[in-house]
Amino acid sequence: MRQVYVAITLIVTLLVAFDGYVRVDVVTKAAAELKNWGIILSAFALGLAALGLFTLHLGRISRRTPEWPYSAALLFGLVWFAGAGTFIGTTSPGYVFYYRNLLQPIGNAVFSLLMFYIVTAAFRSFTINKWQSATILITAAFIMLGSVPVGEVIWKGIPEISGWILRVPNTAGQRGIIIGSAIGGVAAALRTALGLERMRG
Amino acid sequence: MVIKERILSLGLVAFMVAAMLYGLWRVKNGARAPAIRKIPALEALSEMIGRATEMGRPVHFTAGTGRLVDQNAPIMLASLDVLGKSAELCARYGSRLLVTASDPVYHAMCVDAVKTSFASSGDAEGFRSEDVRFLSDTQFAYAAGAIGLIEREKVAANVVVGSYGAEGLLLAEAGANAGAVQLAGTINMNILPFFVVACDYTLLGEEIYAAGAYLSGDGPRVSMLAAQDYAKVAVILAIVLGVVTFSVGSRAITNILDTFGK
Amino acid sequence: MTMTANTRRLIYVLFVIAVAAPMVRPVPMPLMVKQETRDLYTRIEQLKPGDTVVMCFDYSPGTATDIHAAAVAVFHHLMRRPGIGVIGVAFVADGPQFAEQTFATAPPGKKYGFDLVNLGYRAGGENAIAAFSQDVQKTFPADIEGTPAGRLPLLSKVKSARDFALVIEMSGGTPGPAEWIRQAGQPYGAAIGAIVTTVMVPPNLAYLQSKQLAALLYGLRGAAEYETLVGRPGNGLAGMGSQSAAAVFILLAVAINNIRRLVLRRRALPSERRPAQ
Amino acid sequence: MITKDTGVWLAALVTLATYSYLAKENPLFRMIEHFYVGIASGHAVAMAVVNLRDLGTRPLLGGQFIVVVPLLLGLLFYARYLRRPALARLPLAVLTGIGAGTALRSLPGASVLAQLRATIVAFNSVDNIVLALGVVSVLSYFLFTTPQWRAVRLASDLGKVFMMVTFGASFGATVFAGHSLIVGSLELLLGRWLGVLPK
Repeated sequence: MRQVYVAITLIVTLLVAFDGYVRVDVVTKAAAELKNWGIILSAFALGLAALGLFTLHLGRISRRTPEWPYSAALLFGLVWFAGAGTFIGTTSPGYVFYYRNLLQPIGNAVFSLLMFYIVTAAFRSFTINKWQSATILITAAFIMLGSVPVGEVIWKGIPEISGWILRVPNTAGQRGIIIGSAIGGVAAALRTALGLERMRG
Repeated sequence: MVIKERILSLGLVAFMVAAMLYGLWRVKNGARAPAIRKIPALEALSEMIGRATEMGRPVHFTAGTGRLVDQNAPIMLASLDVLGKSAELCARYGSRLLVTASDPVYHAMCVDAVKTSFASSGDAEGFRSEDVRFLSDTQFAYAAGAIGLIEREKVAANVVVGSYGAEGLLLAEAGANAGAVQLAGTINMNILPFFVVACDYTLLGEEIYAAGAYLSGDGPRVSMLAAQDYAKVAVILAIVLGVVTFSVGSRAITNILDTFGK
Repeated sequence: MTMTANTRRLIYVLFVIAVAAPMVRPVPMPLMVKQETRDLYTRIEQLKPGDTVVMCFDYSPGTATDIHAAAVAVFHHLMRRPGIGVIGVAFVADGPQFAEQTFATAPPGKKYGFDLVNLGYRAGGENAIAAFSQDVQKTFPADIEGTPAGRLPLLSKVKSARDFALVIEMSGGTPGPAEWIRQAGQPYGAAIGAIVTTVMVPPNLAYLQSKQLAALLYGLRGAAEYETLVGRPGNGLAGMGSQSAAAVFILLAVAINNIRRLVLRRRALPSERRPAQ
Repeated sequence: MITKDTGVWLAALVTLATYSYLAKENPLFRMIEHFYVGIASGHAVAMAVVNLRDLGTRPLLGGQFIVVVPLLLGLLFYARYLRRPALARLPLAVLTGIGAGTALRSLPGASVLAQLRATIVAFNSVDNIVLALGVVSVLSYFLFTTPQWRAVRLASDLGKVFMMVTFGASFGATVFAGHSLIVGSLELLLGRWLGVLPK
């Protein structure tokens, strides 16, 4: 059976990949169809992830684990938003009201907790005890001061130096990383297509 | 029929296919896989765990809150190799290993990896399933649990290799607070700089994949790594050649790239 | 070196005060407009009546504050130009909500279906962008409300990414500008301008230098610059004072801590020093 | 003036509940966090349903019978719940094939060759020299199996310096992104809720 899956993956990979390299009508049409299939399958996969969450937390509630009230909150939110969004629509005023006043502010606040850690971490652990830290901190200081108006007020040279760092050495470093990981991505795709990816788990 | 501007791209793919198949063929025929260069962060692992053993305090491993279904899957899988090696060293030195996970599937894989490592080190009895814990699948609930554990158990070595959001900062900070020596690695670019500054040893981005191949000692995986290296060498040579010819006024390389290299 | 919970809380409070103070009492700040920002402005100024622009909303609540202000500023500029159609699309599930919030600010007289359309979201990230770039109507046979494409005249003008006069990708992660470059820029030659979170600026500068990106706005700062260019102050300019205060606060914190460490280290025994790489 | 808008009140209260984590990890925060995970994935489900409506059921009812294939494949993802988990590998095989094909089609050109092309510059200015040296040295750092000659080691050490500068740029940028997130919450709390911000 494994060979069948590998063969399917290989055929799909070749069709989608060759669409970009050759001008053959059949391939183009097939690739266009497959791309749409990909959207449909991704949508199903989203549902699968939510269903996994649903069963996990349902289990916790039925087993009355100590955390069950939290699981209940999660399930309530999941069913509420999935149900309302599906049946009354995600653009209906009712849905938009709760999206804007629940999901949006909590999402923003949860993400911004990160910022507070950076502040305390800056205070506590960012010490210049090795050349790597020193390089990172000095660069970061220029970038930070260079990106805010007050940097220009302190010294005219700051935005210039910060701009140069971003434009030249940073671009070089990022480019090395981009090329390296793109090559890694091509290799990973080839392993998948050829069925060489070791099956784990 | 092949689109003219895309010939070089297709050539690059063909080159990598050839390099991969050649490497696999060689390994299959008994040739030794190429050696992987020293990865300093990994060399430190055994020293870190040895120190923890001497102090009589546990080792903690966390791969963060990455999932196995999205673009984080490769890094999560590679982290398992680092976990396997850590478990092997703990079994050998007789050190206690604590693992915390935030994805149910990943947790099952951690149990498996640790169990296997303990067994292959001849200490199957040393494996304690209650030390490999699934804490929570939500980010901050997981972080709170892991931080509590790091502080309570006074972890002496903290291995933080995987995929992280904000919890990465919290975990590294908790480890530093507990006085642990820390090894960290991730591909998330907004967390990695923090790790370099706050941790003692770091695996930089793609280096984790090399570490995984190195630790697994798996011939085919190493030869895949070699195929990527060939492609990188080709790119380096093209840049060097291009810059040299361009500097003396020849447009040969740039013309080829502009015509065939989209 | 440990930090007590109270010290930590004190720092949080001081930090919030530092960020909030310039919001309550705004301080005018000089603002230099970057070339990367100007590039987007110029490109939009050069659009001709009848051109269609795609605005792609690939951000979610977590990163919205860094992007949304710029989205609104750029949208207003587009609406001011005569005869430009704007198609809103998203490859992140939260995107359509931000598209709605942006389009709700359209000036009176702009007609839905003719001047702007909100297509909604397609799952699958990069693959969905590829599908959209190859065939717009096959990927979106209807808009977000379910109105068939045939009843939206603006959509009849675009078949593939070849027909986009400009793509403005607004992203807080993946998918982002790189995915658009690979799926619309490289194969169909679409011009791509990007508005990204400040975190994503450094990596994307590599694509700007290679001219795969036509323009790049730097998060909230980019919004402030764009608001200056179009002469319509908004949330971007309002946030500039806070940004300066935050930067100074953090740099001072690092400096103070390092000085404190130096003093303490003089007293510490060598054995207490932590190993370094 | 404090607002009378119920929506803003709701948004302000959940924001404060989230920030309560900064004082101490507490049950209210934990409740909010779980609820957030729930509503975020609920929203994703609702959006996914629209995808299935537009690209699946509607075309099917309109007579495009080919979409039966992806719809059935998609349902197989759920085979685990029918005690046939192996069947889920069929749609996964198609989806991974699409992913791999997309990568093979676009990475070599847009992310390798175009970036390579942009690095070919004349060695006539500091900027150009730094750029070319940087790209080559960072790539050398990621050479793992090639012989580590002295030149390669030197290049990879230089690559490490370039990466630290790159990380510094990312780090500086991260501090800002986070900061503007706080601005978002403060605009809500101080502006729309308490009404103390200047208009």
